Amino acid sequence: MNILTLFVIIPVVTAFAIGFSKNMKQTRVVAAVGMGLQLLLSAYLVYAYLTERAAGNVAEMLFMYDALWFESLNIHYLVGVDGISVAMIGLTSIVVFAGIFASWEVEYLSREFFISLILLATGVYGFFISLDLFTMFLFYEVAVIPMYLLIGIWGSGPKEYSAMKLTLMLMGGSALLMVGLLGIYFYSAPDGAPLTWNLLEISKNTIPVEMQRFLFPFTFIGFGILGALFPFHTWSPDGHASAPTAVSMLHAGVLMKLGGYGAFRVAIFLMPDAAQEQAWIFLLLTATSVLYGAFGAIFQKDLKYINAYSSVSHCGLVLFAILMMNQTALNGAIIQMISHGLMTALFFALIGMIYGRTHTRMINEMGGLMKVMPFLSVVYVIAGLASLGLPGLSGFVAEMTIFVGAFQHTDAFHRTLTIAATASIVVTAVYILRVVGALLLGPIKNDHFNHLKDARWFERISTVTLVVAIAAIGMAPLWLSNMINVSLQPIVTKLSTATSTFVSLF
Amino acid sequence: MPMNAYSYTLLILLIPLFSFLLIGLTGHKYKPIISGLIGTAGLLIVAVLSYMTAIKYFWTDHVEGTAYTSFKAFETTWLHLTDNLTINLGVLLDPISVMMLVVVSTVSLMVHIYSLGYMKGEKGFARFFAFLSLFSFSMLGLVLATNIFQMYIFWELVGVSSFLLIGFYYDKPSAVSASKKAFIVTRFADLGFLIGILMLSFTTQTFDFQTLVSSDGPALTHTGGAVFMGLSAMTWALTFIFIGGAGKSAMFPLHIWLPDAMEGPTPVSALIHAATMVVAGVYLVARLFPIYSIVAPDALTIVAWVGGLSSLFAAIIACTQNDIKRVLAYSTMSQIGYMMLALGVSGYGGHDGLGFMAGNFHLFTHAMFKALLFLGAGAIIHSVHSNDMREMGNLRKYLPITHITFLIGCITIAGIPPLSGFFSKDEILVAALHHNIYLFAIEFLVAGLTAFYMFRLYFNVFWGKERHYHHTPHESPLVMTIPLMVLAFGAIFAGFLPFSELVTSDGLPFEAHINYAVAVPSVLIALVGITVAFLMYRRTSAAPDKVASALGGFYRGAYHKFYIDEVYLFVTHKIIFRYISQPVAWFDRHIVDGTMNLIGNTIEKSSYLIKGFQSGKVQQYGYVFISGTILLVIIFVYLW
Amino acid sequence: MDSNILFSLFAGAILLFAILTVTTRKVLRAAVYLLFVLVSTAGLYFMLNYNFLAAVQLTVYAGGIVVLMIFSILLTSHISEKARMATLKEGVFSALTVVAGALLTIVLIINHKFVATTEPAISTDVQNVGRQLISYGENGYALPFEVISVLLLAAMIGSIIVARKESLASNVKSTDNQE
Amino acid sequence: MTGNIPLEYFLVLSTLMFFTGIFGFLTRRNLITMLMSIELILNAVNINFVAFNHYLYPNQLQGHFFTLIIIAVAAAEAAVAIAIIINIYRSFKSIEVDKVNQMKN
Repeated sequence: MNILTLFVIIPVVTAFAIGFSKNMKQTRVVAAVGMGLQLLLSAYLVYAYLTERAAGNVAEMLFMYDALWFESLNIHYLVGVDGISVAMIGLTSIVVFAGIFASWEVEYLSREFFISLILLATGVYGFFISLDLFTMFLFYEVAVIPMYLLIGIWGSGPKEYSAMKLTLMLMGGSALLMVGLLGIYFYSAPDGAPLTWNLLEISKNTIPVEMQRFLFPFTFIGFGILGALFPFHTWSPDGHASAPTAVSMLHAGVLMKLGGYGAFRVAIFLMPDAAQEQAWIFLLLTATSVLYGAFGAIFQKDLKYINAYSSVSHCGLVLFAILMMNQTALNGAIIQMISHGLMTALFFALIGMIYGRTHTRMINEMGGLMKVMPFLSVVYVIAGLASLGLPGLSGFVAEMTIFVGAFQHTDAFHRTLTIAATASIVVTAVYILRVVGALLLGPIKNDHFNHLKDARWFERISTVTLVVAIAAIGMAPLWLSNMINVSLQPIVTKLSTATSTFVSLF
Repeated sequence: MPMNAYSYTLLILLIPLFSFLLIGLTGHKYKPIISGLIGTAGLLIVAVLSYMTAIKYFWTDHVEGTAYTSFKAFETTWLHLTDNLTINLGVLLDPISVMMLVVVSTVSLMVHIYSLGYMKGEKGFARFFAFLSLFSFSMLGLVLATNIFQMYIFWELVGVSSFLLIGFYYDKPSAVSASKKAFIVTRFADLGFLIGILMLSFTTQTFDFQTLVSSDGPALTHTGGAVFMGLSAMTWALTFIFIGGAGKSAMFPLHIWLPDAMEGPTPVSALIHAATMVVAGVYLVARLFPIYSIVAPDALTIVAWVGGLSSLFAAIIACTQNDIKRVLAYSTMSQIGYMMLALGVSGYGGHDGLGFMAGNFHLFTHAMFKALLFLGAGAIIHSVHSNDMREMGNLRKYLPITHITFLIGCITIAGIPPLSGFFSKDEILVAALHHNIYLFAIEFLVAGLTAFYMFRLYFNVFWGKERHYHHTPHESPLVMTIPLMVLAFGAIFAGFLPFSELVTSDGLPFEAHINYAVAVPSVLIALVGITVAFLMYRRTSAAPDKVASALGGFYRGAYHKFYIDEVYLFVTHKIIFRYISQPVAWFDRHIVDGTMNLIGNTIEKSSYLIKGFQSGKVQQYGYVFISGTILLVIIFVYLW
Repeated sequence: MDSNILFSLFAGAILLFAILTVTTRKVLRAAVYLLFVLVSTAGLYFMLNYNFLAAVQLTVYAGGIVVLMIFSILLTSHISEKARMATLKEGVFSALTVVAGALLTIVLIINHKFVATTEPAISTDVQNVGRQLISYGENGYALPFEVISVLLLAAMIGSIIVARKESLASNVKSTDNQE
Repeated sequence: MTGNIPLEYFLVLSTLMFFTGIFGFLTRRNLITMLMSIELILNAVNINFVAFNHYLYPNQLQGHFFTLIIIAVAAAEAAVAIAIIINIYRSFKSIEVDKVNQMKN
């Protein structure tokens, strides 16, 4: 069987197996085994991919598999990966694996919980391997829908409201996206040729510029909503705050990356002309996102809100870099997606664990946790340092690649915006240190905190997995960067065929 | 010169990293003292390797009369950015990096040894040594950086290790906020550094130091380019980079974190906030000195004035502080101002580069005597458990070794010959005199002030009236006094190093002489400062208060550090928090989110409006169905 | 008797009683009026020489359904009780719609030219009807006949189950216990 | 026997009856009378079938059998409907449509 298809089959089989499990213990063991297998599989995929490339296979996509499943609209189940998707799949596996362990003690309807969670993961995997726009969209929806249940049933706080808001806004995005994708489909081939959803085929054709102008905003905003594009980001703070731990992890860690990945793979890649013409609008919006999210985070009191705003800022940087449309910035965007996925997942995992002990997420009610739970605190500090871009951890690699890449842009307007975006590193430091100071350091504010226990073994597995990944990317980024770079070549070539020019405000 | 002969310098980086990881991951498993010994042993090896390198570089491998070359002992690609720009990690050896290697490893080793005694019994003993190793690794990496981006990487790392060490007593709120402040202020400066790097790399398409400073490289041959507000792109880039350096080196107005950083354990202050990390800014400017000097003289002028003003500013404040560590902190700031000024007034090449040589020379001697002073202060604090000099007095009889070594430090910093401070300071004054008479005047004044406030401290602590101590102060153990003696030795004799033959702006040695026209007055003013201090503080008297009240507002201003902290507090809390962050948060909740909710509510409302159609009443449905059918029939039959 | 007069008589009765059925406020009377309508319809069938059909109409409709209705009326309401009607507004609107629909249909009917077949007529006596009903060749209706019998059977069983007292409640209870 | 009665008379009669039934269906609130209105409608349709069969296609008996089947279905429908109505009456103590608005009581 095609290795990529396995990525969809394993979760589905796992979900089925969970359906037959008798109690919570069996459920979580099955889930952990399934997702562990998935993690191994993705490690193997990385290995297989690198071997293929080393053997001189220069095809744009590897491990392709094609099956027609809806003939009248020419919809295929077409899968294939390049370095970028491989990296994203790796990210997904790690986050899902950590997420399973982070939700080890979900007792209420645990079977249903894990099934939904794994269903969500299925959608994400499917999205990353698909090369057929329709199938991609299908998996996208598969990923979004379980979210509603997961937040609505297992969430906390105003969960119904948040779930509804999140789902509606993402569905709104899907609606825009559907328009964009259909438009692309109808212009996917030159006159007379059969229409196609195949991404690679479409990229060989040039969609008429007038149509691009019309379709690009739909597609970009449609994906951008998932990527927390200002001002469509408000689902994110509420949704994250209400979601249960693993869902926040998956959502911020992986699902939001679908937005960035899609915006890049579909919107920019297929419609480079319109992208260049309209980049300035979206650059302004994303640069706003970056700073706005960071400033917004300073003032929050709830840990999850802080992290949600921080995600807005970091994901804004992803879209910002994508819009710069040069190889280095794009590379940075991908690394940033991975890096942010890992560290935000780590953050949410930690917040969940801390919340499970202190029963509050308000930073002004906490303090001095370093003394009572050193392990969790140290990991929290590491996550914080990764988030504020400390060298040696993944955030630095990503941000620097983006900044250097974006600053190489020939246009002064773009460079100015880059400088504005770099200011976020200071603001990020401010809110991260504020949280670390208020949460972990200082005297213990509440006596019953003295009796709290440090991390249990499954929590250690969950966090250590993520920390190792963060540190590995941070210390030796070259292989990842190279893997992505090779795959960016054809895309950058396609982008350079665009005849439009960048619009500059200067 | 074969490259391989120096490849072992890589170990200088790897050993502290290894001991950091070892102590950090396994330190809680064994006795704390073992962690300390691991860290110290690692540093000992590093120090030996550094001395070996220095001897080999400066003397063994050097052919008399030729320029010192700079070469990479090791280099590997860390991250590939664009075709031209790659971030490499490596080891660059040239006169200043080798000199810094000696400084960092010496001071760090001394501090490690000292800490074995000073931190004994502390709860986070292993953690402390882990962080020290991390710091040593980062600082050495910074010093040996082959390119500006590697420097930035380690720049951030020293920042974070400084943060961790300042906040070592993490349950003390003041330490937590001091560490936060240090990190954020330097982070803000680092933003300038980063922007500078971006601009520089955009213009020159390289990060590499050797390429940047080579005479036919893209930086030095760069002409024209975009001009913004009357300054060229290179000037802007270098000014931004200097902001980074100024932040790390606590130059006015980014100095506010340094006095607060004294919340950290005293050995940390000696290592990070006196001898090594804070001079990183000086080192950075020295690194890029050819570019500053040739392409962006305007930026260099800024460096000179910022350095000069900072040194004066800090010296004035130092005269009024009572916390001995804060006095030393302001003194550090003042001395770094000297170094900056020295670089700022320097020219490039030959004797013109006197300032460059003097700045580095002062960096070297300052590291010795300031580390000595801090460690001495640590010994004092260790024995009386207070930072406040008003609670001390007549300590000379309890702490004889500390007393002598501290006195040596004070004389050195005051610039009395033949101790090392005299030589380096004298050359800075000469360079300043050649360049700008006002800057010279400032520095001349500062020389007097320095002598005054150091001896004020000295007399207050070691002489004066005996205070009531909780328990009799006692001399520190050998493990703490030996580093003091070693550093005192360094402070005395470092001045005799032929620095002008080793570290020069273009690598070529030149002859430097003592300029008596400058040296004699500067020694005199130092003596005046000492005398004044002697008169005022030898015995506890009312004289200081009289002087203070005579100076009135000026004294109060200096005592309150000229209210710079308050200005920052105002800017951050009032402006950024209240007028940016809070409105952003409000805007997000109410306007952006409100719009989304409004859309949701509108849809809900309109659905209420049309809900009547879905009444669930069969007859209503029937009615609508039938009328609809009739209408359709009419339409299709008659109107179509 | 002239067929026109007979037709007018039946038609008039049908319309009159139909309107009465839907307008009277006494439910039991409505049932009786319905009975009259159905009987008159049977009369029409007789007129058209469809004797078997008319007989079925009388036995099934008049004799079966209406009686069933009367029983259920007696079970579910008091005789003196007056049925609630729609509000005046609803009544008026319904009437308007209905009149419009009727007019439209009538106009359509009148304007349409119906063309009759020229084939010779076949007998509609009971014998012929019966043969066709159970034959399966040309003009045979055995299959619909079977289908309709199954349907009737199903309806019979269904109505018995639905109307059975407490049947549902006890079922639900038993399933609850199982879980 | 039908003599000179035109087909249209039957059709108009059935139309009027049909719409009377509809009127009843729309205005009655009582489930049983609504059922009666439905019977009226069915009857109107039956008349139509019979008339068409008789006038237009006397060579076959399709309309005749259709009517027969409709009558059978009407009987089945009435039986089931009345069973439901009685059941509803048990639950709600009423058989008025606008009071019966819950799936479960």
